[in-house]
Amino acid sequence: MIFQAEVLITPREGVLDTQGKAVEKTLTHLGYKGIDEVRVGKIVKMKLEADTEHEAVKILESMCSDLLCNDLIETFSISVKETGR
Amino acid sequence: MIFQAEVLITPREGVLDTQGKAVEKTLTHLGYKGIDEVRVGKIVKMKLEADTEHEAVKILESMCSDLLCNDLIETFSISVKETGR
Amino acid sequence: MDYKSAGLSDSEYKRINELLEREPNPLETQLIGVMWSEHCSYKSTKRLLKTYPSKGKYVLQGQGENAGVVDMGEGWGFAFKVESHNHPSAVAPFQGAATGVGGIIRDIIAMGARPSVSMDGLFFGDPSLKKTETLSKGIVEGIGAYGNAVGVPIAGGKTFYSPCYTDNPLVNAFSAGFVRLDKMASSQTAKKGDLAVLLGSKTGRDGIAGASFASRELDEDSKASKPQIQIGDPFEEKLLIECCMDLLEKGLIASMQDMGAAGILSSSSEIAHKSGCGIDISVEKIPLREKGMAPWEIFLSESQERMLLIVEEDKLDPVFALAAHYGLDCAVVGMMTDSNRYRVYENGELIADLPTSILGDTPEVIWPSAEPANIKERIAIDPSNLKSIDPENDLLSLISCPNGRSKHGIWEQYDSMVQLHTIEGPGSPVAVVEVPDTERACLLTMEAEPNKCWTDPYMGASETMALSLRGLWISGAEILGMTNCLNFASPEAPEKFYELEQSIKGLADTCRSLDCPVVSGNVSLYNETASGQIYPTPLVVTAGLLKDRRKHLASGNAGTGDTLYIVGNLCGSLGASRYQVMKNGKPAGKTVRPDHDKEKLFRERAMKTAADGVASSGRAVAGGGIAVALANEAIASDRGINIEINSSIAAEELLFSEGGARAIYAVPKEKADSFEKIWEGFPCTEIGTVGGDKFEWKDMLSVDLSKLKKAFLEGCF
Amino acid sequence: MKTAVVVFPGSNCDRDVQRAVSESMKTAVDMVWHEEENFSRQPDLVILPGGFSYGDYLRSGAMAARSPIIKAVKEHAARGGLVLGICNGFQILTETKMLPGALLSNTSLTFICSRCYVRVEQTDNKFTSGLKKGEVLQFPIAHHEGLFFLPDNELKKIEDAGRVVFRYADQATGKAGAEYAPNGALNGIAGICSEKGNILGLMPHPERATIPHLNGGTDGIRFWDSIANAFAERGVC
Ligand SMILES: Nc1ncnc2c1ncn2[C@@H]1O[C@H](COP(=O)(O)OP(=O)(O)O)[C@@H](O)[C@H]1O
Ligand SMILES: [Mg+2]
Repeated sequence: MIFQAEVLITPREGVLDTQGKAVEKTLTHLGYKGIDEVRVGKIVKMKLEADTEHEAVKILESMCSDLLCNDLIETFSISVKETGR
Repeated sequence: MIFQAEVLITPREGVLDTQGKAVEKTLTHLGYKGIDEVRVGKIVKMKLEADTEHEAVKILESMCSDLLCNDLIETFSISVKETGR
Repeated sequence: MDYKSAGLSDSEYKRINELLEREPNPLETQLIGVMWSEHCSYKSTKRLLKTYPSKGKYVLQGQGENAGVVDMGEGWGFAFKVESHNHPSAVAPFQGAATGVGGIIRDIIAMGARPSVSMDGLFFGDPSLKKTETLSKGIVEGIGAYGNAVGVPIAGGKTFYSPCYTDNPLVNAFSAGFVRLDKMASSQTAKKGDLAVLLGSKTGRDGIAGASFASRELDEDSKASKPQIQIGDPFEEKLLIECCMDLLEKGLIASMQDMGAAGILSSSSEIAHKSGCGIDISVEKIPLREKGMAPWEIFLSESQERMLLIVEEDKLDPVFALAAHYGLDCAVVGMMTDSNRYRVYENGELIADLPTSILGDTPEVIWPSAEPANIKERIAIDPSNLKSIDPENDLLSLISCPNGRSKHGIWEQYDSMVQLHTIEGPGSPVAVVEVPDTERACLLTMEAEPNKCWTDPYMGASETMALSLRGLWISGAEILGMTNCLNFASPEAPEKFYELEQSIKGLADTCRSLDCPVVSGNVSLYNETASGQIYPTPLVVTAGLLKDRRKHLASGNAGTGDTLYIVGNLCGSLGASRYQVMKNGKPAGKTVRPDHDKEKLFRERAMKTAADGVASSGRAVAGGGIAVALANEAIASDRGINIEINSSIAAEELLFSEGGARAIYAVPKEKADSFEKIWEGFPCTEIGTVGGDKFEWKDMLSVDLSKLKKAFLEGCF
Repeated sequence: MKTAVVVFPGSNCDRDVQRAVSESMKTAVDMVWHEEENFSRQPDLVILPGGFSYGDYLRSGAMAARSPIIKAVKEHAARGGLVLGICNGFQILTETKMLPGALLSNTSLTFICSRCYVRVEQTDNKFTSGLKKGEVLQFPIAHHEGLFFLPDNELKKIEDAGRVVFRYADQATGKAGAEYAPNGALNGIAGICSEKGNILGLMPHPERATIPHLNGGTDGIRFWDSIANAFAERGVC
């Protein structure tokens, strides 16, 4: 089956997120109020073949530890949706 | 009210996604099979104060066109969750 | 296909029907329309560009190739060219500027040269506006992101602010590379039976018909034209460089051409036409990034990071093997023929069949020319507003204003040292790089004087050119040649066409009499928006050669105790000077009339000064006049300067006037006699000494060096 | 002494390092493509050069760290061989976990190319034994992701273990620390080494301060000399 997968990768708590800070600053500069804790992360989308949803998640977890996510500075979350075969 | 907001920003269809291409290649090299259409985008998370959910979304949309998203090459999607006041 | 939407006029369409002896089909109309656009055909300027001097003793390849090539000696050629990417950068600053850098680099590869050094000419609008900040930030980041990743150092550039660029910023990208003379490549050496091979990125919908986009004014619609913007991938480009260098090294390609404006169409039709061949292309063989692209989209796509290679059949396997090694896509898409026809097939069916000459020999347009009605107004200068009551404050203002202050905020975002051959990088008036494996050095100056070109296009352009030469002469370099980028408004307005004509004449006359051949260049017209037109902006980059790099006379190297001289007249003109614009808010007045005999006397002496090593530092007098030249010299040398000039010239004229063959020199005491001897027969005035920690000018000003530095580096005082 | 420079797709300081090393240390230099699984000639020193391997996509150094050659580099290091990562090479070393930490975006969020001063913090390793502790050297920098990061407790560990080899410093006073870091690096860290001192990663480019007539200075020569001398003393030439 083919799954549409999304991996969200965000900076860990406690890791400097310069980009997030800069975005927050610029937004404030542009006049936006009441914003806080801006974090900037990455999203990796892909189509993935797997037998079951469970297997798809397993594969994606392994991709994260192999490449997509540096666990010293980032955490990830995975979501998959079946799209057909 | 305070909302936890997430803005996903991904390269438009047809726009060369240089990162996605490179990630796909490396994953394939690492032995992953059955992957396709890998795209890499950004995610911006923030806490945001607004009166209603509708208003929160409006504000985020305006942030996207002001700063977060380059509508020439990227599209965005927004999700918000109330977290309290 | 309606020929009008392909950008063709009634008379052009009629001409096409005559040439073909039939009506073109819709695809053919599109193809011809793009090749006949201003951007691809140079139809408004071809005739004018022919007036440039093209011959010189160092010229190996003049205009007409992807880039010019000059002889650096010891078997090395130097390929160089400057190109505009104005319209794309106005709409999408980051990507527009980035792909500008990528595009010019591929022109250099196409000559067989390894891209070795880049420069960027940037023209931004009113610096106090948010819009300018956003545009300039995006543009600078785009240039850096591409240049840094692809690993070509940016050794210098030019940044100029004027409100005339607010809605229409200019990005002129220069690149150059060294090539072994026996490895030089050409787009004119394809033969019947050779295969046309596409190397690099797959073709997508980005940048479709960008060429005709650049041939129009920017209008409200340019938002709608956004999808035409190309996206750059410097990573792919870096692989393309390495792969092409390897292919050339191994002698595997017969001819090559980069894909710039009008992508596959222009590269393949140019190779066929210039080589005197024909070409058959099968559209279905072109690797695509997207499904469902129509043939015209495929042929006009300006997807980046692609090269067209012409390969003899028996060398195909090693070519594919090398492409695979670098992870690049590679596909045979066509074959050279002896038919002199440009034929496109789709799954065996002939869908376009044109004589190559109709794509290659494009028509000319002759626009009417008329002296601008307000030219008198432009050259009229009101001296009463120009008095310098507080010279110290005026000087500090001049070196801290956006045009006068240090541009390190820009160039520190560029890798200026990669490739390990930069001798002088950004911040120096002359960029210097070593010629590989030799004692030689290549020197480059980039200049533009839009204010002066506005008040007097002929004299302004002439002064621009002379300025670029003087910098090289002072360094001790022999002139190899120049490349130029002509940024102008619509040629369809007679007054604008006049400015264009006069500027080219100014450049051509100066190059001819001062022995500088023009080897390459680029024209960008229609730089205007509803809010107005840009000033005439010819930008030149001149290349020079030092056979012995140790003979280079640098600036910013004045030593304590040195004697300071000014050579040339003490006074130039305040017309359209930095000072005049600061005081009046708008350029007015003429610059110094060009005097080529005097320039030659200056050239001879300046070159001898460097060759004999009698000065420790030398610097041309340019924007801001003598006072700013001295201030810059003090800052760069990190030493004080003490000046005393007895003259009846008005303060502002003496301090800040510009133009003409003039320079300041710092000369060690023991060499003063030799120096003065060299300059006999030319105005040469001893004006002071180097030392201390102040810039002091008797009866004029006295500023601490630290204050001067702060003003220059931080833009405030 | 033999040196191998690993070339990744997108490396752009590979030739620079080759030139600097062969001119200063007079060593033979092999250029090794990242797809190789072994070094054909066993090197004494492996250099991972600067540049933009894989376009810096995803995270700088992430994809290069998954190249075939990396296994051989790790084996070489495990045998006690020298590994030097400069700029992108340092980023790759952290991505392979051969060195701790990560290099995040400069606080300015811009690329910075400029002259830069670092203080030698430690000479008890295979690279800086010929330098003087506390001396300040000028090595140019050129990077967008140079902010050295480690969580507090781990940072303390490498500090305590004396594994910080270079720290950004002030040229005039010789003071070093975070306030002199052009990129926001924690504790002003510019370079660190492995526990055994045979793996060194640093953001500044010593190779750019090696050719005297170029504009990057000459302090790099001292660094290369230090490596070469340490070798000579151990009888390897
Ligand atoms: N866009 C740029 N890119 C690289 N270097 C630049 C750029 N703009 C200016 N510079 C460098 O800054 C110095 C002065 O720049 P310029 O704009 O030409 O001012 P000036 O008119 O005072 O010469 C030169 O050394 C030049 O190389
Ligand atoms: Mg200049």
